[in-house]
Amino acid sequence: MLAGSETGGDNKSMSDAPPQTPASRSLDALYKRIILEHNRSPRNARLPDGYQASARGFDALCGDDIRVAVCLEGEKLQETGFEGEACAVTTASASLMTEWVRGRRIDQVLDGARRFRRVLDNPDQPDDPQLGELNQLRSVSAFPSRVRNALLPWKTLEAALAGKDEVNSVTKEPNP
Amino acid sequence: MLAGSETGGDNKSMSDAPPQTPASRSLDALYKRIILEHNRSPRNARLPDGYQASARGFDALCGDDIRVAVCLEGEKLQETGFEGEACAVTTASASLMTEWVRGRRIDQVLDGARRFRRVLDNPDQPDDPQLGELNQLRSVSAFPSRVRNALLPWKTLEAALAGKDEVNSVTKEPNP
Amino acid sequence: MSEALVNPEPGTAPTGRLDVDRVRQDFPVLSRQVHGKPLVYLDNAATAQRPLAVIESMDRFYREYNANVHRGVHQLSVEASEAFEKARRTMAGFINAPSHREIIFTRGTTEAINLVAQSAFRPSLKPGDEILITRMEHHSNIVPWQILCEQTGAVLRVAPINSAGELLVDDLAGMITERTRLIGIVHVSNALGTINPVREVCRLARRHDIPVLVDGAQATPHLEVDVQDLDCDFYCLSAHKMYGPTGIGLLWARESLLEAMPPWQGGGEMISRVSFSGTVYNELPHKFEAGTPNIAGAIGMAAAAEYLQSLGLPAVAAHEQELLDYATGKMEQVEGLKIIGTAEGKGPVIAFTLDGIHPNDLGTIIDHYGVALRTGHHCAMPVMEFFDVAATARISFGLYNTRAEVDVFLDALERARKMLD
Amino acid sequence: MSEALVNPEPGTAPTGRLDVDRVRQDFPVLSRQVHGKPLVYLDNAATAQRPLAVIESMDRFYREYNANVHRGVHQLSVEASEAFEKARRTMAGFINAPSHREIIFTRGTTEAINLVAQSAFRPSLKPGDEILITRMEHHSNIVPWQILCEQTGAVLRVAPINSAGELLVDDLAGMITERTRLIGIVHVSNALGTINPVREVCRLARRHDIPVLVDGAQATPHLEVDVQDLDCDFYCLSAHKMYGPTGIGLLWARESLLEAMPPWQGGGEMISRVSFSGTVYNELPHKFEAGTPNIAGAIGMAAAAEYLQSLGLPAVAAHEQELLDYATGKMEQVEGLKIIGTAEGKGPVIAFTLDGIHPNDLGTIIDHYGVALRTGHHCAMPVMEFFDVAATARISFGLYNTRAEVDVFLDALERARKMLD
Ligand SMILES: Cc1ncc(COP(=O)(O)O)c(C=O)c1O
Ligand SMILES: Cc1ncc(COP(=O)(O)O)c(C=O)c1O
Ligand code: FES
Ligand code: FES
Repeated sequence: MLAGSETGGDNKSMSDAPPQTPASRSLDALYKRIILEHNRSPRNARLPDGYQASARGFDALCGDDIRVAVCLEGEKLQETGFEGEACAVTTASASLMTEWVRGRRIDQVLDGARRFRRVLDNPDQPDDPQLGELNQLRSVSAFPSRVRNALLPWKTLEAALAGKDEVNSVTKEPNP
Repeated sequence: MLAGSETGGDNKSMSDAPPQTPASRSLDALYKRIILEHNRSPRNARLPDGYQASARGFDALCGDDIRVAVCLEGEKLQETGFEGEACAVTTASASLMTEWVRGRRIDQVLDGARRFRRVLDNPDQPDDPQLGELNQLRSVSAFPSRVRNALLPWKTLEAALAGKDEVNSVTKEPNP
Repeated sequence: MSEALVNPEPGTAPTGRLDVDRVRQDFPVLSRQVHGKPLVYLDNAATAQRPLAVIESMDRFYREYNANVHRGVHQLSVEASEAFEKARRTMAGFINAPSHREIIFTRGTTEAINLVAQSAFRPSLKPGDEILITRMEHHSNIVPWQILCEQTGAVLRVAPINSAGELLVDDLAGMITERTRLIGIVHVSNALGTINPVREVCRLARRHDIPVLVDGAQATPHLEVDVQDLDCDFYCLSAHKMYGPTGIGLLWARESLLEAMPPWQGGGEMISRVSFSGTVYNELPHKFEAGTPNIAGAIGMAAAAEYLQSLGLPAVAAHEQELLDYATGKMEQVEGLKIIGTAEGKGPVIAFTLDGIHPNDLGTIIDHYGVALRTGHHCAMPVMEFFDVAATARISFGLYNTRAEVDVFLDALERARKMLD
Repeated sequence: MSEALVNPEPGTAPTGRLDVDRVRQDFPVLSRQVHGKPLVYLDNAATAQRPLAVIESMDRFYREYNANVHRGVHQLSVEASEAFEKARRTMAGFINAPSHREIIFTRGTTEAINLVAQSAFRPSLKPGDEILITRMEHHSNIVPWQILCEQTGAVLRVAPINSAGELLVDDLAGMITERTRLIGIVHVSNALGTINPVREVCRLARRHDIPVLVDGAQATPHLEVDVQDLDCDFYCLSAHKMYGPTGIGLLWARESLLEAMPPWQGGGEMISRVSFSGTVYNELPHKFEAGTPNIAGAIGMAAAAEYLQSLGLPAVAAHEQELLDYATGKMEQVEGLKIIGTAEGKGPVIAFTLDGIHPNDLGTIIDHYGVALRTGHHCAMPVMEFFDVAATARISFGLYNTRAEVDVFLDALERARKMLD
């Protein structure tokens, strides 16, 4: 990890406060411990046996290509896993997501996806307590070109839950 | 006719010297007596009876549309006439052309067309003695958007002599 | 007229009137001399002049954050992408499009219409299908359909106009058949000035489930355009007609139509995945934007839209209508002058002929007094044919023109007449 | 290297070397800071920066003589038309085209290739006919042919490359059949840097009477291009890659080919006469330039060509090759770094991967040190597939880059590695 003094104009260290201004677009904030850790040792980085739903998530711009698969028990996501090659942001997001959704109902998961999008879109809002550790990914919102990456696992999961098991491009932004 | 003082920066009057610089782009020089006179009373402004060759000359940019027709006696242009609606420049040029070509051989006429093009392209050159009154049209060269117009009758005549009796667009510039 | 206007804007006086002296300062070219005379630019329908806000927006892009869009993680690319997509949203707002995903950047109106013809219609058109346009279309809204008809065996049908240059809507209605696949109509005619009853034509078409393409090239500089209110299906415009840069314009179309249309051009940006076994196209709007776009152009176009919005289009229109009325009144008194296009509702365009004087000669002489006007067929030859003229002269007003400039023009007209008479 | 160069030019020192400190002054953006660090722009293959000469040429157009071209008698229109057609002649000279009538302005390389596919080939291609391209093409030179093949039943064939990223010319030769209708080849690969033996391929093709289309997008910023010497049939380029503006580029093609091709888009400028009973197309080059062109763009592109000519492309190339050699040598020593594309002859492009670090993360971190590089598939997915990588990072040099900038990049690379390791 770089010392704050080496990262340019701002000396913001690894606090949890999300960056608020372009000047605070700190690398440290993006590659904070939690992202690095989840990138190095991603949780659920395999497709669970006997999954009922899965989808492929593809990013047209960077070529990343992941698959997310879910074992359902009724309305509940029993186990969720992912595979594929992806950047640290996508990998950490997928890792955190698969942890967060475990045992939650489909409607709760879809609500979680909505909340996650909202916090990434609005750096000025406070953390969403419902999202727990996922709030750690809010540092991504200071890097507009990477927000897509953090959302990719969620979009892919949504596709899987919607029964689209071959989703070729999930870069589509929600309508304004 | 406007007094020189009303025509802008330059007070060049109706001398025969062709305009040499943009500043001398005198309206008077363009609409000199001879053009106005030939526009008002164009010579040969009808197609001669029993012509053997004719072509239509069309200007894609301004919509002008003329026809030139020729009575040949062997290699000689016995009589040449034109009709159609056109601007003063085109009309005067057609009028002067039909006078100039009368009684000349085809090869002389084609040579005349080449010479006429050359003097219109090079305002710096002296008059071409072969062209006689046609040199009067050189004032057009100071008005780049109108050079085409002065050439239209010639292009149409060339087309007619080349046996193209339906030439739809004759705005084609000679190759560089 | 101006009393009805509220919400004064910058460049708009407290009365809601356009402060013309002030807006003229925004246009550097207006201080230019031509043949030793101040430029009087009355060729706005061909292309408008550009305000500083537009010139500087592009300058800033090139000097400060020039980069390719969409594909980069680096800062310049992020800034360029944001500005480019912000421009798309601005343009969506400008014509009140429901979504920015429906805004496809093109080189201009012409490319937009060609895109629709080739992508939306060429694959499905059958011999005998009909495309219905009007007699007053610009070549841009004729030739793409002629080409399409030749390619598919479809038939181009043409709704008539009257001698005032007005569309005969009832005749158009009568020409609708069950083979009609599209109605193409110019919003404001560049050759006549006529403002067409587009909303009415759309209502008519909707009843028969026929899509309507509107050529808005001459509308957006003068009118507040609301594609949802018009209820049309395709709307095309060019930035350079509305004080923006050259080389950029747009196609707006309903999302459902765009989704169903195959891509037209292939290349970078418009694909999701390419392999030799098969290629997957990208989503809207990128599916239709192959290759590096005109980034500076899009930014400049949005700056032009914002400039117009800051002045307020109602104030702009009121000012231009005043000029139109004044000039029309004066010109009607000129002997031998005939105005071509006398519709009830008109944009600020006056086309005319003058007995015994060819428009090109008129243009050359008038230019000598610093007045820029256009002569020729105005890329609307069928209109010329209808009025049985080879060409007309045309003056067209922009937001910076003044009564004094109209007087300069009238004076030059008189001189031209004397010179050639 | 530089010793061999003669004829010093402005911006070129008496030794024939490029005076980089001086040319950097020509590019306003280079004085910019990114994240508090001086910008190090190494994304030139995506788009180059623009010198003042280019920015100001367009500025001047908009401020002084902005008008529509071709159709006007007034002074501004005359000046604009002259500048626009002069730009065409300048570009003809830049690639040594035999005639300016063979220069068709397009939005860029992508549009140029689509024009060729749709106009020159779509009408005549038969099922089973073959288009032969290479494995290292940019999507712009793949997708238009895929679309065309789908439309006509023709077949796209792909000549292989080796692990250095070099075209296997013999294999290409072996793939020529009597059904081959076109060979499409990139002059300089944006994904690998490879300079292809275009002259050799053209000689080969000529023997079989097969036309060759060359994608010159990455060539014209670095090489002196002479289409007559190459003996190709179509050449495409984009201004924005060669220090010119966005939204403009060109297609060059042999006059005889252009004459035989039907127009692609319909609209204003490209017609000679329009009536509902039939339309007559205009001559070259106008037949292919429907609608108001990107006038400012054409002027800016010509200014870019003149700028490059004033520096001298040999001096530019020598400087860039020095940077390429220096950076390549250093990068080969970085542990875990693999250069993708190690052809004998290369343009100033280095694509690479770094073990265990995703290119996008690398890009984000390196950006933080002011260094702009590109990451991703570089619109050449088949190349990625061939090298079995999802993406690469890529640095690419322009004439204003320096060794010191390469060092900043190398330093940032090291820091990224430490951060993510
Ligand atoms: C080799 C190559 N060909 C074609 C293109 C496409 O050029 P443009 O996007 O300007 O149409 C590019 C650039 O993106 C390129 O690098
Ligand atoms: C009514 C109308 N439609 C279409 C066009 C074509 O626009 P562009 O040349 O910008 O494509 C024009 C302008 O020339 C126009 O006036
Ligand atoms: S870099 Fe593309 S999704 Fe991670
Ligand atoms: S004005 Fe067109 S040829 Fe005379």
